[in-house]
Amino acid sequence: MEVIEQGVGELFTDPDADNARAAFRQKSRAMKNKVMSIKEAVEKYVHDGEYLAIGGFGCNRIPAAACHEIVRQGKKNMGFAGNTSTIDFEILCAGEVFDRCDIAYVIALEARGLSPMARRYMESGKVKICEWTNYSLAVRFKAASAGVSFYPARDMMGTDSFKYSAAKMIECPFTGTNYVLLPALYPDIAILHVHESDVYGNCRIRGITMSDYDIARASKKVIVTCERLISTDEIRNSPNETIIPFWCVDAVCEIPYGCYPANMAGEYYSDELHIKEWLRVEKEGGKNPEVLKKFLDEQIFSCEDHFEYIQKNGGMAKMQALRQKELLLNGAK
Amino acid sequence: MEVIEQGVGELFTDPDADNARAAFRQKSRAMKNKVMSIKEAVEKYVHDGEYLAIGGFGCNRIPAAACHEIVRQGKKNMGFAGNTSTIDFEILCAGEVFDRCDIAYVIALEARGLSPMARRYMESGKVKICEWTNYSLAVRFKAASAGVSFYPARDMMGTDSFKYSAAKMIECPFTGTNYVLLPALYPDIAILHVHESDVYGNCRIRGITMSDYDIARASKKVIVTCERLISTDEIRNSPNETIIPFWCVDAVCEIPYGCYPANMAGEYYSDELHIKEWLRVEKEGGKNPEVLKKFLDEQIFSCEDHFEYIQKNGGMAKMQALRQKELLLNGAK
Amino acid sequence: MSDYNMMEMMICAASRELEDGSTVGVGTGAPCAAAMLAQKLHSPNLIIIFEAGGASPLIPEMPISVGDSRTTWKAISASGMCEVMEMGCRGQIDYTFLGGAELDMYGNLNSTMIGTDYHKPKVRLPGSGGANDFASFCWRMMVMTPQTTKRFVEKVSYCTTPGWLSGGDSRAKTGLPKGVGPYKILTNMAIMDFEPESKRMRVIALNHGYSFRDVQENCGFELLQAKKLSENHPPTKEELRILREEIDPFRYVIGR
Amino acid sequence: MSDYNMMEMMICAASRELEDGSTVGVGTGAPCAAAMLAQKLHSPNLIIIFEAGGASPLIPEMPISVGDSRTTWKAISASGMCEVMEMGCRGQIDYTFLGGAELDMYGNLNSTMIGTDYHKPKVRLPGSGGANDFASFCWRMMVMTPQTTKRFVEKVSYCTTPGWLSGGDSRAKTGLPKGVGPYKILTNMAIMDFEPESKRMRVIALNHGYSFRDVQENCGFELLQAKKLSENHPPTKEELRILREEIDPFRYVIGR
Repeated sequence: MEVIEQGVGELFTDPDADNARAAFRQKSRAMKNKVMSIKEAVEKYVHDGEYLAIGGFGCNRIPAAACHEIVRQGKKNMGFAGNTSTIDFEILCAGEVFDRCDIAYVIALEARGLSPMARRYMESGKVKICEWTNYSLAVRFKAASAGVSFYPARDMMGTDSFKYSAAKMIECPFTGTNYVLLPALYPDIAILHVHESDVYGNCRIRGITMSDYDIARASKKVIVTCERLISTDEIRNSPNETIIPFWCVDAVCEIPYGCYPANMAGEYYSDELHIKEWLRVEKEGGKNPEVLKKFLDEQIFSCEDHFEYIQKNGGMAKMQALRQKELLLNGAK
Repeated sequence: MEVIEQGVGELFTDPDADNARAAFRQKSRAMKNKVMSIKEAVEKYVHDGEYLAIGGFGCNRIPAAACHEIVRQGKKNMGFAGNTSTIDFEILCAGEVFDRCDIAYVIALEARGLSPMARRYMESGKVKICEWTNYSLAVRFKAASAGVSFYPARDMMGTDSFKYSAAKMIECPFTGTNYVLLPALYPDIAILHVHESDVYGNCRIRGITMSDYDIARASKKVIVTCERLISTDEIRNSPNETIIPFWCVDAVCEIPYGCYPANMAGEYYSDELHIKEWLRVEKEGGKNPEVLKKFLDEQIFSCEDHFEYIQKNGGMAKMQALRQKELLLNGAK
Repeated sequence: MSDYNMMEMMICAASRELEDGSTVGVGTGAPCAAAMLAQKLHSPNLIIIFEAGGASPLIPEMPISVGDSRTTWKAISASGMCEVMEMGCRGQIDYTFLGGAELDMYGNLNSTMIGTDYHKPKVRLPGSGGANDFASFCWRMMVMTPQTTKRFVEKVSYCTTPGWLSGGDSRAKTGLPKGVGPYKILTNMAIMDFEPESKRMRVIALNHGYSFRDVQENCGFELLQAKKLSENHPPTKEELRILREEIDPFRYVIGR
Repeated sequence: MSDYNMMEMMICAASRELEDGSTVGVGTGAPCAAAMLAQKLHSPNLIIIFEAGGASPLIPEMPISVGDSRTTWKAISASGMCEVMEMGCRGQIDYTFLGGAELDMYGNLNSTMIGTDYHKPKVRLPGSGGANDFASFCWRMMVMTPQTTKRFVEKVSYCTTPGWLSGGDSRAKTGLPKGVGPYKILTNMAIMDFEPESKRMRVIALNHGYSFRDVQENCGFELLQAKKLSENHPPTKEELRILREEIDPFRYVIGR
């Protein structure tokens, strides 16, 4: 198959579908209770050097508690999929968890501005990068979810986004039109935060689904963190709502407010003051690293778990206020 | 792009994505009331010679009322996607509506046996055919839904199913593995039966979704028939349930029991006695065409609408019994 | 004279192949009955998958259609053709049961047409449906079929669904997923697998009351024979009771 | 001295481009404010699309993130990245607003890095996000940006997002969807389109109080000039009232 043009970027994962099939063949389909603590789940399923994917959309429905735990456990040399990774990216940079990154959108927190800490890390030369776009990275997961080694798309052509990617351009044999072929991305491990899951890992999501459907299917191991556990009867009473079936999931962790300080649709809004405080300290950390170190020790490293982190930042009263804000209740601002 | 091998089958539709884009650009996105009778919808949007796709799965959630109306209006020379098309296929054959057909699964009614009428029509030489499989035809819709001209897949290779298709085999430039490329299928007109829709065409489905998500997006015109209209407030209160958004839909027809005599998940079971009667008469029709003609006149051509058809086959009492059977109530058998 | 029929024998034999915690893609009829029987007997966590979108339902009664609402009754997930087939293409479906009007010594199946000219078929059949897809994706494909020379033919009129194609490494060369292919053929007379090198059909077990010769006489091609032929025990009382009373009380399938 | 600021001017000018019944893919900030203003003024049925999955919400207040729950509030549909981008790739999204650290005379945008060596950037920026995708798929791409020589450059350090590439028919040759490209550039000083043949940026309207010379002096490349330059009228009282009171009361965007 003649390749007209190809990007110079490095492919950090193996797109071969048969190799992925061999791994999925071994993945247990047994309907067994997979509930464990996030500490246990990260110890068991997140390994140095592996390739990690995170669900949600950076400031929305991210597994923040899991990201903190990964940093606490000092995981290193991982590959990472930066498919609009913002607050999650910021946390992982605090631990310098990854040394190679597929980039669609990173470093900035959207309208909130850039994360100085993440920017310093990405400019440090410690991280190998490959460029993509939000859709092309999403398509790479979609291709893996479909069990193939590539999918075609119509973006990226003619730009440096293509030049610095690992995509290839070919001509469609049916129409003669040029297409970009995107290599399937099969992560070693994915962590997704969802609204509800049963003990086996059958999950439901509200609001944006982003790429979670595909990431859950594309990844060789999957850790799900959920706002709340629900009964399997509830799942079976409404099977159209199951966005992730249990045979894709390896671990289930119930973590109320597990997405804090980010926004969880229908549950709680993002804690903008806390997010702003992080950015302020990160900026100061540029001149005075001790200040940042102390802050991260307090916010991440010294915390036993996510509840302690929340307690340090306003506890239940804060959660109540963020819920009121999310639901536009009681004139919340 | 080097093609290693290709099928000899004829491509009945244009897979070019830019040509499809030109049509979709013209498609109105206006949020306007699209409710009309199925008679009006078929007159307005189903034209001789066009390519037709039908939702559901042959014996489940099919737009039966719409198929009857197409036959009553004597539509001819259409192209048709036989993606497990059974009772719907049988009805369309009664009107000899199409003269070319992409085949994944047709003629038979699954466990119920073959439709003699459909078989005679397919053996008559009046219909040009191209072979596919359930998944490859579904992928052709999926590719069109994604706005591209092809998608890769790993089925069909090495068989006559490939030889008599219009697929092409190429080598993946990332892995060196052979893949089948399936040409996108953009129907001119699609008709889908759903559980609920608002007046603008925002739809909800329960039970199997089959390929309806993709067909609704891939088709240049879309007629939705629904069991019941619901308010747009209901749609907006649960946006994750919207499987088809209004900008994909051209006409909305409220037709309670619109899937009868087939099975509508959660609403009513299939009328197996009536289905068996059709097959019996079709068989007899082989020797005695008049019997079949008379039967079809009574069941289809002489009916004003779907209510009259239902009235002739047991009316409300039958619908009540089929609902009890569907929900396993009152010891229904 | 036996107290069970050929369909019951095949269903029971098939159900014994399905271990707990595995996944199986089935159609309606005998395969569904075999999967349901396995669930009730020895594989409570067998995951039954239907191609139209029903995944792991608590099947209340035999579905008539692969898209039947019985296939999503209390299901874990209700989705569509692509989601189910892609679960298979990712390598997450272990078994599937398929059928056909004809099969050859390499387990290739025909469900498209009978005749010598594709364009003028003696009989036009439904086509692949999901058979070609399941056979391409699911690790172990099995067939339940009566043992007759009409079905077991030297050459299929049309290869709808891939078995081992022309044998040897011919399938491996196509690009179809690696390590996938026909696993066992279950008939009223015997159980057959495929000889690892040639990929030719081989009798490995005989059903009660049948000899290798019976099987060969009812097969249109030369069968291989395992060094040691085991006897496939008849349906147990328990198997028959569950099958007749709980799974198919109206004998839709076992009555055929 | 005017009673409105540059951001208000750009938002009002942008909102006037969005006709009723059309679809627009937006991010947060100014583009979202412009779309909301259009809805409240002249395009009640404008369909606002957010790439993370929010489609046609009844936005209760300015979202901070493109995936913000405000983007699915009372929405028509809540889905994901692929569904939204594929709506665009099918040709069903009419407009999009994008931005960047740099843009050139062909409307190519840079949001990836500043510097001469990609591997040793002076400044590393976030990357494409959905910008490259929306610019590839949505029929008419627009940019809202302050008119400065720092942003309007002869050559972008990195072409993240396709404009008319190197002009002429260079974009048409790539394989990107046909008939798609930069439509208008809206700044605090002027409105620019692209000359049909060369695809070079061309001033077509001046905002109140600015001359072509002002625009050229704040642009790093030579601008073309339409035969007749119209004046782009200032924000109306009604536009400003809705923008300030209903859309952005806390001046998150218009206060910048």
